[in-house]
Amino acid sequence: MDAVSLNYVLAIGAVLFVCGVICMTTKRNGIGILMGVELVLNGANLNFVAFSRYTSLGLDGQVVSLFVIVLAAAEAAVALAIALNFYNNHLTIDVDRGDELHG
Amino acid sequence: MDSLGSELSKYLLLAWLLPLIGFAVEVLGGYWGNRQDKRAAYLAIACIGAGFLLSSFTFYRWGTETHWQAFAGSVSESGHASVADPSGSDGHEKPDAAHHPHKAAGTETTHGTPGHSETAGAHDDAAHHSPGPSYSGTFYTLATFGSLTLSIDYYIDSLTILMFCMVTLIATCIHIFAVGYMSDELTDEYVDHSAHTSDGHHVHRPGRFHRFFAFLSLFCFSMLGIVLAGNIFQVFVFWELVGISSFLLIGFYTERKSANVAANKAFIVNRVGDFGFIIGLMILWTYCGTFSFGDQDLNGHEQPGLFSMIRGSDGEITTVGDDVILKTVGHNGHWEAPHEGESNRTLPYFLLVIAGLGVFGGCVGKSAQFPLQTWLPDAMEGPTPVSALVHSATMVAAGVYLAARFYPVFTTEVLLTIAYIGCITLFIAATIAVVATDIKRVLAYSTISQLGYMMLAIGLGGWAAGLFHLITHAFFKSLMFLCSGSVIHGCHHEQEMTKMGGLRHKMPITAYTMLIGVIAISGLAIPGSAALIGFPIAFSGFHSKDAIVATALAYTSLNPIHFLLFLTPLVTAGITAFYMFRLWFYTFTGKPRDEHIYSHCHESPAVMCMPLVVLALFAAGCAFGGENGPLYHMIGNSEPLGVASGVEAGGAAGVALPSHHAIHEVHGTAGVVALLAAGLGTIVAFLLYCRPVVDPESIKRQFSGVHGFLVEKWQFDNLYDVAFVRPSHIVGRWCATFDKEVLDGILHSTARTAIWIGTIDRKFDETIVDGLVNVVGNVTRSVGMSLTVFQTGRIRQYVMFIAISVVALFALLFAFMPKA
Amino acid sequence: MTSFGTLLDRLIDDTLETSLCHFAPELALSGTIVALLLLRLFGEIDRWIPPYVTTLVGALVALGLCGTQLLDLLNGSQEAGEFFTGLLVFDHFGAFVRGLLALFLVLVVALTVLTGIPDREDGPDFYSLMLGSTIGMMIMASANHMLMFFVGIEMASVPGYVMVGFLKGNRKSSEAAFKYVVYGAGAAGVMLYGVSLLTGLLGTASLPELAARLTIVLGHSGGVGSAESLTALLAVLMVMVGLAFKLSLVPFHFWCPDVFEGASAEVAAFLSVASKGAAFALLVRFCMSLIGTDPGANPEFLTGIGLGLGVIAAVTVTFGNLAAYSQTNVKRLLAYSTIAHAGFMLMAVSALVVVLANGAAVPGFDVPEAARMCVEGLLFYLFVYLFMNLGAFAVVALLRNQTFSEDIESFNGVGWQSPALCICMAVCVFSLVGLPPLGGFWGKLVIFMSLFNIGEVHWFMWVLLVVGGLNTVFSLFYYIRILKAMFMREPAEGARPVEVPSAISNYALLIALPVLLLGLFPTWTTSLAHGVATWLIP
Amino acid sequence: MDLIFLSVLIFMPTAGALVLAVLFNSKAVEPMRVFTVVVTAITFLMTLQLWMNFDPGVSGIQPEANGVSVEWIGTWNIHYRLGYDGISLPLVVLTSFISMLAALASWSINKLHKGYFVLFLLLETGMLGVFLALDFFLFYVFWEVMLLPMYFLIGVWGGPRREYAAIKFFLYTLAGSVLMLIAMLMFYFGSGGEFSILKLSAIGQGRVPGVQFDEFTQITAFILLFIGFAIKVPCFPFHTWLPDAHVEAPTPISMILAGVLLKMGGYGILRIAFPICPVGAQYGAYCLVAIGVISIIYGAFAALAQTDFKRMVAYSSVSHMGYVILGMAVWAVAQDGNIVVTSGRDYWLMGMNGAMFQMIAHGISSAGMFFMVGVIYDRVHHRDLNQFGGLFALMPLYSGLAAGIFFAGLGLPGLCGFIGEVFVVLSTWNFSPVLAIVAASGVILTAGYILWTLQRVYLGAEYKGPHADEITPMNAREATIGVTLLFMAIVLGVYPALMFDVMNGSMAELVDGMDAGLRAAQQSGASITMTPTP
Repeated sequence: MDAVSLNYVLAIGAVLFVCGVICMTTKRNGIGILMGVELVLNGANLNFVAFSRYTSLGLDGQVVSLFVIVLAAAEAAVALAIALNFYNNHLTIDVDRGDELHG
Repeated sequence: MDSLGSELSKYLLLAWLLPLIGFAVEVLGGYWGNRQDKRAAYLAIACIGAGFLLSSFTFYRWGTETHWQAFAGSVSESGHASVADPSGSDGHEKPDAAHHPHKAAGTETTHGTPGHSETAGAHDDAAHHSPGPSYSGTFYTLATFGSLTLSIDYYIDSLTILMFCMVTLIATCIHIFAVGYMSDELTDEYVDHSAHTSDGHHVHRPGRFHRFFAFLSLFCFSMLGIVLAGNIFQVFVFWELVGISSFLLIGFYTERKSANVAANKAFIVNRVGDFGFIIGLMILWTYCGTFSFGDQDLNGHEQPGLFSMIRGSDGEITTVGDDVILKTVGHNGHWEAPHEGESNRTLPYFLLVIAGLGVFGGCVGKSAQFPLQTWLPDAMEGPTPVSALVHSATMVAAGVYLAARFYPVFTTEVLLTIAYIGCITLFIAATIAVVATDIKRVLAYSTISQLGYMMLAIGLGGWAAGLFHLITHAFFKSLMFLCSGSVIHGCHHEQEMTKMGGLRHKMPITAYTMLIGVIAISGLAIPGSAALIGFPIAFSGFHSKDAIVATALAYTSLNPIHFLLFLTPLVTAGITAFYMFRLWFYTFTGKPRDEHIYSHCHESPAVMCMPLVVLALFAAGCAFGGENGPLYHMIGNSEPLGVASGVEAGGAAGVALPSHHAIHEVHGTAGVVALLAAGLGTIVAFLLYCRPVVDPESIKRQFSGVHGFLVEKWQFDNLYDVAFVRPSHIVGRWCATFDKEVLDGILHSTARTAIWIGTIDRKFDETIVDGLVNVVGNVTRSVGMSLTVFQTGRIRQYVMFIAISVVALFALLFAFMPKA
Repeated sequence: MTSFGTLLDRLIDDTLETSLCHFAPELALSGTIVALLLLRLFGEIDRWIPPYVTTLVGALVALGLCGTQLLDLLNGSQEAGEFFTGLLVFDHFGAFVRGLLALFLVLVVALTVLTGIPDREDGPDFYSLMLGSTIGMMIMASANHMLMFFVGIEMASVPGYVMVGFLKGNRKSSEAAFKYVVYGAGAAGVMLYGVSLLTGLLGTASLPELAARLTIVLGHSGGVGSAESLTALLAVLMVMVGLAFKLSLVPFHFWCPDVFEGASAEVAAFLSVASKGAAFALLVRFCMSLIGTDPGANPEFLTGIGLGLGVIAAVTVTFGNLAAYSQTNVKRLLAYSTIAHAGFMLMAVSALVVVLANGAAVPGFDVPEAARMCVEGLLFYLFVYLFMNLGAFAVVALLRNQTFSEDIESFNGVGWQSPALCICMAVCVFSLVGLPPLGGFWGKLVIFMSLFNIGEVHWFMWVLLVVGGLNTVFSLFYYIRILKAMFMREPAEGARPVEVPSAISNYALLIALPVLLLGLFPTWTTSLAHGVATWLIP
Repeated sequence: MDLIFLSVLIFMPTAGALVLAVLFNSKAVEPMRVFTVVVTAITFLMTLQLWMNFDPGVSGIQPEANGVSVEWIGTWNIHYRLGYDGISLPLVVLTSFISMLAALASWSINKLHKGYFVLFLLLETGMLGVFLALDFFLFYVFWEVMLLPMYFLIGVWGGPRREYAAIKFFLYTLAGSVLMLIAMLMFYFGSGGEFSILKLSAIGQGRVPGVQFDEFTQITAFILLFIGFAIKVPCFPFHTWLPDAHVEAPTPISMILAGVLLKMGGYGILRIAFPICPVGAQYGAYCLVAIGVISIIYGAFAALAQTDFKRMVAYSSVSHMGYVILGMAVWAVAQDGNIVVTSGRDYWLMGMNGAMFQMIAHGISSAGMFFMVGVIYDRVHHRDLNQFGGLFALMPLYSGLAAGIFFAGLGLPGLCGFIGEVFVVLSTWNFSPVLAIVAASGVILTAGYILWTLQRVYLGAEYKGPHADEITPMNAREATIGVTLLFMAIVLGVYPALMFDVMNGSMAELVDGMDAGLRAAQQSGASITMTPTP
């Protein structure tokens, strides 16, 4: 029996997920938040791969994780472009300074 | 020949509607005539004159049809009124009223054709007196709801015809008088001296001659409506119309503040009376299901009117326990209570009493009786012809007329209340009249007093006596008002008696017609003349007042504990004589107190004097023959059942009503006593005012000293004078103040409280009810504001919210997950 | 072991012969994107044919295809079924929503032409983004697999982020775009994690099988309190987060006001209508998949979810209406109104879930008919909502071009200067409030009817009905402020009179007319929606 | 054919509005005014034709038994069903009559004329629709259609606080109609998919075998419907929108508001709430009568304390409409064996007819009162009662007509107000003596505040307020409106059978139907308790 059972992998995935969320909420730097987003997506990815290995999910899991990687990339590109545009207009990447829209 | 009833109804309908047509044309007077145009007056006179002719023609037709049997036992009867009549039934046995069985052809259509059914009130009763036939029918139907119908009907009997003749005659005379009196309204530039604009000078306005006659015609129409009305609802309708026309006439000088206030007061006080009236209506409507006086045949089957329902054909109210059984079984005028077993309609006795009191409340409001009489003196603000017609002869008499017409519905308790109200009113009004100085105020209070007399008479069971006094009073009171009007007109609108004096040289006709009126009202007669020709020679006032005093005497002999009901009218008869002669002496005898007035005053033109003469003749002669005269018999002809025979001391109040026979017995003694009181009053007035040893003003000033003055001057029996003169002054002043402060006070305070409640009501409405809505609005707005606080605009907080809400939702779902 | 080659051949045959032709509209849109990008290369063509022409042509073709597909499906000439090896499903419901999206695309593109937001030179970029997003939404509408779930949402959202930030120089739009990206990504991440948990737990990612596996899992674990059911509950919840973000339901609505205020009115219109429509379609599919074929399988679990949705709906509606009171910017006000209307439509979905979950428990209650009424109400509401909201945003956009401001004060007195435009705005606003002669009332009425009817299954639906009624009255307050400014206020002294060219008011009339017609003669649309519903719920 | 006639009648004003919007340019004010008057006049003539060939003998709805109808929305069994009977026909004629007069009085509108006249005609369509609709859904649609133009008419052309008044009016009525919507749903699902008012009434009155509204539905539906309609009447607790709406609305609009819109509440109760929920009606009878009496007294006292002329007339409307609610609800019942049966059916019928007549009479007198206020307001531009006076001398014809109309409001016999009030008061004793006496006392208060107002405005020595020089006698147009209103008041006062013949048949059917409904409900197990009525 291989040493690593499903629960361990799930635990790691959960840890990744939680770190990603915490990173998103605490980071003041725009780019930092985007990193958090990546972590969350990778946590989910890990789950998919684990499930395809251990449960009857089969290949679907892996196909999904492939797609997730592709989409994460696209999203990152777009997010960075918008962050750049944000920087050009606000001359800062500090997210808390971008609160003109409120109320 | 269709039946007599519908024929008579056609004449009276025409007489009734003519003034309405006159009103419609005159009110638009401003358009077809200029301000100097007298044609409006002539049109009004023509209408009311035609009305009078039609009424007298109706009287003639009514007489011929019933073969004048109503007057059969009148003049020819020889027995002396004064001699106590030994035998119960004297010579003239009234032949039974001819039966008039024939029914009106045709069924009752919903509106338009005046169908009619006539019930002969024939019955064979022991009393020598049997009521004449009464004709009732419907002009058109207002509305029918299942078995309930409301319609405009007519109820014609001798009283209606008599009232028609009286009202139209007096109205015609007053219209003619008014042409003269209101002549100064015929200008484009009428200067109203007693109305002041805010900056002090008088009000200038175009004359309103035609509008005065329009309102007069409207009043005549409404008054005749009340008299002709066939059901109590229709009386209520014209009751209010009369109220509104008196409002318009009192407030004729719209610029004068006092006139407006008086008009408002009159109408609202009438409305208070009407409030009672409506309650009476409601009770009768709910329990009897009909308003009509006489019986009706609604599409085929006969339906008993109110009188037959409550009194039936034997004139008694049958009660079981504390319920009155309505007599709904019978036909052709004979109505009995349904026998045991059948379903009968009952009306709780106390409710019948309340209904009676309610309707009487309406009469109190209209005839200015005790609690609601404050408006009549203020109503003198209106022009004098108005006071003469509306506030003396007709409108105020409507209350008495209704009390008489609705007599069968009144129970003994109600009659007792009517008596006491009448008694209190006549006393208070008389005492106030003693101290009044304005000529019209004196006459106003005397009207209230005389109305008190009539109410007293009806309350005591003297039905015919009350109405007899009504007719006679209408004549001489309108005469005296017109005389005062001609005096005022002569003295350029001066009403204060203190400024007049010795006018008889300047205004002989007015003076002497006024004297006739004064003699009539104070009830003087040539003593002993009764012994010669069977009935005393006197003017109408004596006969009618004598009848009332006789009824009062008979009543107190039957119910001794109510002795006041005889004593006060007797005393007041004296006071009446006193203040009437005081008025006459003040204005017409002695030296003129105001040279300017005296020099300028002149006799009124013929158009004003001629009515005075006509009315004087009637005031003197209408009661010719006294109790056995044609007028009394005509009234007696429509006396309701059971009055003649009197009522035994039954019922809650335990009061017995004197029968005709009983009254007849005491007639002589009552006549003498009344004459004595009146004579005494006249003498005292003569002593105080005609031989002005001391100027009347001095009496007022050293009022307290009058006692000393009397003792030293006339060595009269001090107790008697002091007992007579001083108390009346004290009581007079007390009544005047009571009247002004207490009653008016009550009225004004109710008005103030109403306004005070109104303002609270408005504040409550604006703050609480409205506030609630605004509060809801503001709360939602503030909640809305607070919700946007979370929208801080910082992205990190948003993302944190995602995490938090996921966890929170999960916990929520888990907690509330419906357990298996 | 089939070799990789045969596997590939079979896949190609399957896509080319069977699957692709069923998804012709998406194909048409993709073709348009390619055309847009290529045309720029050939200079002279670019001068004659402006980008919006190609986009319009592409969109119209897609609309035609969707229309024909729906009609074929209805008259049975085309069969519904799963394609692309079970990834996408082609059925009446999908066809209806995709037709809705195509129609909306046509109208929005027409609007952008009138308001001239994407000027000539960056037109192609804007339109290709919009087309890409629409394709993503069409995929969402016909998703049959959890993968498509995620792909569809991402494909719809990502172009949306860019469109929000399209006005490059504008500080507000850049800030809005950034917020939108971060929030969207975060929500998508959470959703993906939920999807992973769900698929892992149930062992399958294909929607039709979810229900069967769920009953097995819940059945073994012995009732509700067990670990498996908890994870299932958490998983479903996290999946719902992704949808809640797209639908801007209350706990996940924070992005909506800021983004709408930042973005241009046309983009806001696109986001508020199209993404709502697609997200609701996806939500309905997901719920139907959880319930599966035999209703009443695991009642407690599903009623729990249904009531959860109901609570969120009630909170969303009330929050949306109340928060809109104090707004001065019209777009922000319309954002809150979008949130409120999302809440209204969610009520229908919650009723659907509750009735299918334990409707059978109530004797003599016609469960399928009641469920169909819910779906019909939802679809009709979406259809009317499309026109109402687009009309409102269009008028805001068109007036912005004249007054250069989106505050309510700037609308003062405009009503009497350009009456046609403002009457259309009045029609749309009163329809949003839900007054009878207009379509909005009919939408709300059908939803209220289904709520009232399903109230017998669970009392909470009557509570929702009362909340819905109250909110109709509350919503009047802020909607009327727009009309009050337009008709009852005098224009500011210095302001130029607002003259609107007839082309624009004709467009506004084109949008307002259906709102009125749907109110007066809703039979055509309701019967169509009923047909679709009868297919969706056997 | 009848359906076409009725539809043309309802949508004639809308057609006029369209023609007005499209063809007339907004500068041509005079032709627009004349055109609107012509359109309203044509509508009035059409309603008169309806009146002519209305046959009181035929029971039930005319022209056909259950109204002329065409299917509108098949899936929900909604029909475009029209019809009229004794209850709705007088109100239809009243609507077109008052609208014509209001159009004639619209000369005082001085801005944005085209918008005004378009909305005015749309309003008339809404009102006519409400009175002719026999399908609950169609009734509800017309009920709301009437809201939109009214909101703008008050909001744009009103007085200083017009926006507040308009939104308050809109909110009150919308809240009421939401309640009505819920009641509509209860009926729809309770009756297995039925919207036609006639069929619902048949079910409510137990004439349809098998289908029955149980006691709980009837009572809750009645309460919901009553609140929805009471807001419109307006009764005591829901009336605060009326003074604001009236004071701020321009004269012709407040004429219509008082003349017609207030009657919709009463009509709604008579057409929908009473026949469909007889058990609910009996359950709420005492409460309705109490509300009616409170409205009378409360309205009268409030009117007494007002200093604004129009606000005083508004509160007098609250007081007069109290009679309507009072008259309808005097349904006295007595224990007969084990079931509760109507006792004194004729008095209740009289109350109903009185209430219906009062609606017509109040329509004429209150429209007249508001017009009179409007005439003097157009000249002196203020409504402070304490700054008037002496108008009799300055404007004799105007004051004469105004006095006549105010006396009609006062309830003077011979004018229309009297019949309504007295018939209602007379029929109340049978239900509850105490409330009858309190209602009767209303007579004194009404006399009080109206006469006091007449005295302050028309009598008195001279005019104390501002703009004294602008007081000019009444012009011909105003005179025609005043004379027609006074003439109608006199005709109805002297010859009320004109209205009663038409109304009586339908009222009798309604009364007997509700009685039968009560019996049927008790047969099928509903327990009706005898509420003690002092």
